[in-house]
Amino acid sequence: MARIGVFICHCGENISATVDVEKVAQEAAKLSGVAFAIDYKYMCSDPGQTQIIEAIKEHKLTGIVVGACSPRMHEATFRKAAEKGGINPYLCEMANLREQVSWVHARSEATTAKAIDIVRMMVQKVKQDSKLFPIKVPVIKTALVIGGGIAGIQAALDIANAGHKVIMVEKAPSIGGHMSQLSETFPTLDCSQCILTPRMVEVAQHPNITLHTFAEVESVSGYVGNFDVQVRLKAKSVDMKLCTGCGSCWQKCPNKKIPDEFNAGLSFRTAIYTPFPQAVPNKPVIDRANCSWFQKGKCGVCKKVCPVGAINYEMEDEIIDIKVGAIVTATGFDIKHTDFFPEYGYGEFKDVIDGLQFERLASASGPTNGEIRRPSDGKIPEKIVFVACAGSRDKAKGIEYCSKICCMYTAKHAMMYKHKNHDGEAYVFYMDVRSAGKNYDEFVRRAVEEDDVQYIRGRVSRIYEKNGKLIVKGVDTLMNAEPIEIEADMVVLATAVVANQDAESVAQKMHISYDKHHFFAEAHPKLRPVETNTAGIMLAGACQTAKDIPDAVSQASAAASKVMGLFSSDEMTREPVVAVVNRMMPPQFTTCTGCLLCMEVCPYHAIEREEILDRRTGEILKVAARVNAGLCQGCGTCVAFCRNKSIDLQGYTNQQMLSEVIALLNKPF
Amino acid sequence: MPDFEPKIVAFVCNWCTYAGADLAGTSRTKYAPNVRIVRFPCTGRIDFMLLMKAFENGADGVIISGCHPNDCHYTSGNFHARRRWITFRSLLDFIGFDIDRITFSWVSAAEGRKWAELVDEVTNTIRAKGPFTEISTLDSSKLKQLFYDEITK
Amino acid sequence: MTKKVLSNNLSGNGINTFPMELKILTSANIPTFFNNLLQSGKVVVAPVLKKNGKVYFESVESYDQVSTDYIQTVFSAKSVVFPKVEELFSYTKKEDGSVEITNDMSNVPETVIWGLRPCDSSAFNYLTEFFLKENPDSYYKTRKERTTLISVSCAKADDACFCTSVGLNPGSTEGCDILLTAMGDFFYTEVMTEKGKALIDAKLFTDTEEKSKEEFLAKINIKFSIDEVKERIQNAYESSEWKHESMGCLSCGACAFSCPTCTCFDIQDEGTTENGKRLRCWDACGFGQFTQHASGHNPKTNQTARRRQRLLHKFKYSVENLGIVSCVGCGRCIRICPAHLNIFENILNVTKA
Amino acid sequence: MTKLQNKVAELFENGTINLMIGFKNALTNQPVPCFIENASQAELLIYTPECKNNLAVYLHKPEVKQSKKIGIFGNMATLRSIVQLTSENQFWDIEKTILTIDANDEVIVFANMEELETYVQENFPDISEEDLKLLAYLDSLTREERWNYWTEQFTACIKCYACRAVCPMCYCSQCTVECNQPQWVKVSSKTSGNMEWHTIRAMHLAGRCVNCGECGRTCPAGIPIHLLTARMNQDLFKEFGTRPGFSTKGEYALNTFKVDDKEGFIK
Repeated sequence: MARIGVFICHCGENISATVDVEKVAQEAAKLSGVAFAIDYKYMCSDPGQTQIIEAIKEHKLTGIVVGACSPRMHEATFRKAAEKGGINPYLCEMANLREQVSWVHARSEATTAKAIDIVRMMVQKVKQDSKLFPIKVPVIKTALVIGGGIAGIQAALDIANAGHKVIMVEKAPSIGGHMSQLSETFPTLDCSQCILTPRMVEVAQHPNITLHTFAEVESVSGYVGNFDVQVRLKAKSVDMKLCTGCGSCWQKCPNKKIPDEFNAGLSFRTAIYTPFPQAVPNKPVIDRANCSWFQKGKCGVCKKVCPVGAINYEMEDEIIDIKVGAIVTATGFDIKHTDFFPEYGYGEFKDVIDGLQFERLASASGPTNGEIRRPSDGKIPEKIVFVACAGSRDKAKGIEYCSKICCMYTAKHAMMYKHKNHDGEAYVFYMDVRSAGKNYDEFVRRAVEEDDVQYIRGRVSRIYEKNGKLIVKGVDTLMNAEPIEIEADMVVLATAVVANQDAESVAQKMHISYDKHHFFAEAHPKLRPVETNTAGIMLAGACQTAKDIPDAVSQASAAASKVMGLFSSDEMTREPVVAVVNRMMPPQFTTCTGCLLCMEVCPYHAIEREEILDRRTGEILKVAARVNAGLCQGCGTCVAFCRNKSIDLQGYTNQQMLSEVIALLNKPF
Repeated sequence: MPDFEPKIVAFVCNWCTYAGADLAGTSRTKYAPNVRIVRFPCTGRIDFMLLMKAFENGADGVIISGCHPNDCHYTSGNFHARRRWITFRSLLDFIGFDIDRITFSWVSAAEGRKWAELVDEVTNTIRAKGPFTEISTLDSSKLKQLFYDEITK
Repeated sequence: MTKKVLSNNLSGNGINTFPMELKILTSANIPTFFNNLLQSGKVVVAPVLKKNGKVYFESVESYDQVSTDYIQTVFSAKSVVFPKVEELFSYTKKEDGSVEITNDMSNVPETVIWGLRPCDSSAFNYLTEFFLKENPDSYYKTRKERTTLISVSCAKADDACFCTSVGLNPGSTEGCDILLTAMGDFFYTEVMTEKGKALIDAKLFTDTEEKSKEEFLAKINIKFSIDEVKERIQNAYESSEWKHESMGCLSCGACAFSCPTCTCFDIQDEGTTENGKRLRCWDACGFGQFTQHASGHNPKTNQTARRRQRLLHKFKYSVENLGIVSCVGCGRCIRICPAHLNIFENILNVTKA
Repeated sequence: MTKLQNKVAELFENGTINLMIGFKNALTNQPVPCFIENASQAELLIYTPECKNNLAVYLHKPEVKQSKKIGIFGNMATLRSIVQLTSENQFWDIEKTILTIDANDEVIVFANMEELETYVQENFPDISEEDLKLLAYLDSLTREERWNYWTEQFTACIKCYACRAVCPMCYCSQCTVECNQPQWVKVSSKTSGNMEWHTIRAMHLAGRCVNCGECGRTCPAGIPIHLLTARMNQDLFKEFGTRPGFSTKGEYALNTFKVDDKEGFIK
C-alpha cells in the first residue's frame, strides 16, 4: 500500500500569495494513498529539506510529492533529500505550483483548484513510480583518432600523454596532412615542416599510440564508452617489418611519370613511393593503380632490387576490429577545384595555380627547392597576381561562406615572393581583408607597408594568355571603379576550403550529422563546439569548418580534453530514463512481435534486433526488439510508436502518463 | 452557458514548451487557469490514445505542444510526432470527431508569451464551444444500429 | 398430458407440470396480439430486417417492423437473458474512505422474445440448466423470470440448418412458452407454460384439437445420427482430424458470439481506485488468451486444441455435465464463419469410424 | 486437372512444399480456404474472382508454421499482405512458395521476393469503386452527421474481434486491447469502448493496411470498418506518398518523416 507524503511550499510569498497552500495540503491529505501532507514556507531550505527527510522516516513514506517550483529548478535538490530520507530518489515527483500556477494566475478559487489538480496528478504518478538506478556503462579507455593531420596529431598526443591508449587511422601512406605541404606559416613565417615533423615522429614513437597509415575506417557501431570499429588496412605491398626504407626500390621504379599528390601535381613520383622525404612511417607503398606489375603483370623491378625482400605483391587488404571508448574525428578538408572558374583559365594556363601549389613552389622541400618558378617554363616570374576569395563568399558560383585562411596565406604568399625576389611585383585582388587574430592584421600590414605588396580591392573578371604573359582584367573599386589590366607572369588563386569528398560517407559511418556543405556538425554551435550529438564522438580541425593551424590545434586539444574527461572514470553513469522492451517468462518471452519498425524511429539507433534462442537447442524461438541502454536518450518516441505497448519508458511509463490524465480529470464522483 | 469553465489538458514536451511555460511564469505573464500541463520528455512520446482518454475522462479541450521543427532536443521526436498528428487528425475528422477541440502548436523555451496567448486563445474558443459531451454521453444514449447500404442510397 | 420442458421451471426438478393448451390464432389477429403485448408495457424483442439484408433481434415499437420472412437471425436471442455486458455491481469510494457498492436488477423489464426459431427456444433449456443447476446465478434468474418466449416454427431452412440432427425439429416446442405454427390463414398455437398462458387473450384465440404440423414444417435432412456421434465422440479427442478440421479457424469469436448456447464469460473491472464497475462480458473459447494463465502459461497452445474444446463441449462435455447436447443446430456459426468452417462437417469428420 | 492443380501437385512431388494454402469449394458451394497436405488433394484447388479471403493471415498460425515449407495461393490482397509482412520482418521462420494466377490465366510461381514485389507493383490495385463511393458519401456528410453515423456503427460492435482475427496485419501476440496495465481500451463492448478499439485499430493499421476489406466483410454486425483504414491509406498516400504492401523495404509512413512534411494546423 502506497504511503505518499505531500509537501507544499509557500516559496516565501511566491506561491502562497495566490494559492491557498493550506487548502492544497488539506485536500492532498484526503487523497487515497497519501499518508502525510504539510505546507511550509521554504521547502528547499535546510529546515525544509530536513522536514522531508524526517517525514519519510517517521511516516515510512514510499514516495513524496513536493509542490513547489518547476522540476527544472529543484527536482535534483528534492531527489537528493528523498535519498537522504532513505527512499529511491526517483520516487520523488514535483508539482509545479510556482512557474505554472502562482506566477501566472491571480489569487482565486480556480488557481487553488488548479494547484490541487496538479498535486493530485503527481500523487497518482508517484504511486506508479518504481525505483530506478542510474545506468552504469563501462568505458574502454582507448581513443580512436581518425585523420593524421595536425589536428589528429595534437589530439592523439594529448590523449596519449594523459596515459590513455590511442589508435590513429590515416588514409594516406604518411601522417602529416596538409600542414606538411606548407612552406612557411603565418603570422610568424616559421617553417611548417620544422615544427610539424617532430610531432609526427613523436606520434610514431609514442608507447601509447598505435598508428595505422594507408588505412580507413570501415564501420562504427556501439556507443559512447564502447564503440566497435572496423578498420581496413589497405595492402601496402611492402612488408613494413622487413623494409628499411633504404629507397632503392623507388629509385629503380620505371613508372616515373605519376603526378605527385604531395607536390600538388607540380612534379612526378614513382609507383612505389613515400609521399615525401620526412614521411612517417618513412617506408614506401605501391600505388597499384599506377604499377605495371599490377596493371600489366610484368616489371617486378622493386622486388628484384629490394635487399631485404620486403616487397610482397600478394599482400591483401586486411580488416581489423578494434574497441574504443571515444572517437576524435579529424578528417580535415580539401580545396575547391577551380575548374568552375573557366574565365580564370585554371588548368588551361600552366601558370595559373592554386594556393597549395604555390606553397610547394615556395617550399624548400618542393619541386623547385624553394625557388618560385613558373610551372610552364621554369622562369622566375617578375609579376604575380594573387586572387583572394577564388570561390569563397560567392553564392552564385562557389560557396557562400568565408574560407577564413585565404586572406592570411595570400598575404604570406605575396610576402614570401617579395622576400625571394625583391624587385618582383605582387598584386592582390581582394574583397575584404579579414585578418582577425593574434598578430594577424600586423602581418598583413607588413605585407603592404614593408614588402609593398599592391592590394587592389576588386574582383578579377577574366584571365587570358597573350604572348607568354597572363593578362589579368579586373576593376579597382576604390579607384572609382576603374578597370585595370595587369600583365602577370603567374597567377595564384586562393581557392575555397571545402569538406573532403568522402566527408558524407564518413559521417554516415559514424552516425554523426553534417551541414549542407558536408562539414561535420557540432552538438551545439556555442556551448558544445567540439562534441557531436552522438555521445563519445568529438570533432577536431577543419572537418568541422575552415580553420587555420592555431584553431585546429586548440580544437584538437579541446576534443582531447573531452575524451580524457570521459576516460577519467572506469564507468559512466547515465540517467535511467530509458526505454525498455518488456521481457517475460517463457513461453511468451516478450509481447514484442519483432516487426522492428521501431528501429527506424529511434534517432539514436538504440534499438537492436535480438534473437531469443532455446538454451539447449540454440534454435530461434522469437525475434524481438531490444533497447541498448547505452545509446537510448529517453525521448520515448518508440514507446508511443509501439503498437502493442511492448516498449515502455522508465520514469514516463504508459501506466504513469495515463494515471496522470485520469487523476487530472476523473475526480471522485 | 455563461459560467462554464472549460477543462483543458496540455501535453507538452519537457525541453521546449514546458520550459516556455516556466518562462511565462518567471516573466509573470498571466493566462487563464483552465489549463493543466502534463509533462512528457518529447512530443514523440505522446501517445494518440492519451488524447482519447483525456476527452473520455472529461477534458473539453486538449493542447499538444513541443519544440519547433529542427529544435527537437532528441533531433527528430517532433517530426515523428508531426506525422502521427497529421494521421490521427485525419482519422478523427473522418469519424466526425470535433477536431477543433485539439490544438497543436510549437512553443519554444523562449516563447513564454506565445504560450500564455495560446492558452488564453484556446480557453476562449473552447468556452465558446461549450462543454464536450459527445463521448461522455455515448454509452448512455440509445443508439440504434445503422447499416452501411443505407449510406449508399 | 405433461411434457418435459426444463426451462420454464427455474427451481426444483425441472419438470413442468403445466398441461399443454392448443389454440388457433388467425393470421389477421397476429398484429393485434402482438400490439397487445406492446401495450401491456412489455419490451418486445423481435427479428428485424436490416439494410444489410440480414435479420437481427431488436426491441420493436410495432408489428410492422417485425420480419416474418427469414430463416435465422445473425445473432441469437440469448443476450436478453445473458447480455454481452452484464454490470454485476458498481463501486464508489466515499470522502470518508468507505466504499459504496450498488447492484440493482430491479429495472430489468418484462420482456417477450417474439419469433424465435424452435432451435433457439430449446437453447434456453441449456442456458437455464447451465446458469441455475448449481449455485444459481441471480442475474440470469431475474432476467429469465421476466422473459417469455414466443417461438415460430420454421417453414424454410437453408443448408446450414441441422436441428434434426441434434434431436430437434422445425416444430419443436422445447423451451418455448408459446409455439406458433403457420398453417395457411391461421397459426396453430401450442401454449406450453403458465407464462405463455398469461399472454393468451381469449378474444383472439380459439381452442382446437391437436393437429399435425408436419406438412407445414421445413424439411431438413438428417446430417448425422446424434446417438452415433454421442458414442463415437467419446474417443474423438485423439482424432488426427482435429488439426485439419481447425486449420482454417482464425480464432475470432464470431461463432461463439452468435451461438445461442455459448455461455463463456469473463469478469472484468473498469474504473479507477476511486470508482468503477465489475462487468461480466462475453468471452469465447476460441480466443487465444481464453485459457492463458497469469503466469503466461497457456494450456491450449493452438487453435486445434481450442476448436476441439468448442466442439467437444457442445457434443460431449455438456452431455456429461448437464445431460444436454448443447448444440441446437441453428447453423449460425456456419453462416457467420469468415473461414466458412462447418460444424457438422467437422463433427462428421472427427467421429468418422 | 487445371494448371494450378498440376503446378501444386508438382510442387508437392518435388518436395518444394508440404502444405498448400488455397481455395476449394465448400459444401455450401462457396469458395473457402483449404489446406492441402499432399499431391492427391491438389485437385480440390479452385480459383475464381469470388475467392476473396486474404490467405496471408494463415501464415501466422502456429499449426501452419509447423509445416515449415508452405505454399500459398495469393489473390492480390494476399500478395500485398505478404510483401508488407516481409517488410515487417515476419516470416523469418518459414519457407514459403507463393503462387498466383495472372490476368491471362497463367499460373505464376514467384522465385523470390523481388519477383513478387515487381508483380505486385505492376498490378497494384486501386481502392475498390464501391469503397470510393462510400468514402465519397461520408465526406459529403457534415461533421456531426459523420459522428452520428460512426457512433451508431460502433454501438453495433460486439467486440468479437473477428476484424482483428481475419487481418493479416494484426499479428501481435498480445494486442493493445488485451494489455491491462494500463487498460487502454474498455473491455465492455459499449459504444465508447468500441470506438476506442476501432480508432486504435485504424491508427495501428494506417500505412500498413492493404485494403483487402476482410474486416468489413467479416464483421458479424455488418460495420464497414474497412473504410477507416481505407481512408487512412488514401490520406497517407496523399500526404507522404507511402503505399502499404508496395515494397518489401516498404517505407512505412509512421516510422519515417521528412523535415518538410506539410501540415496546416500546427500553430
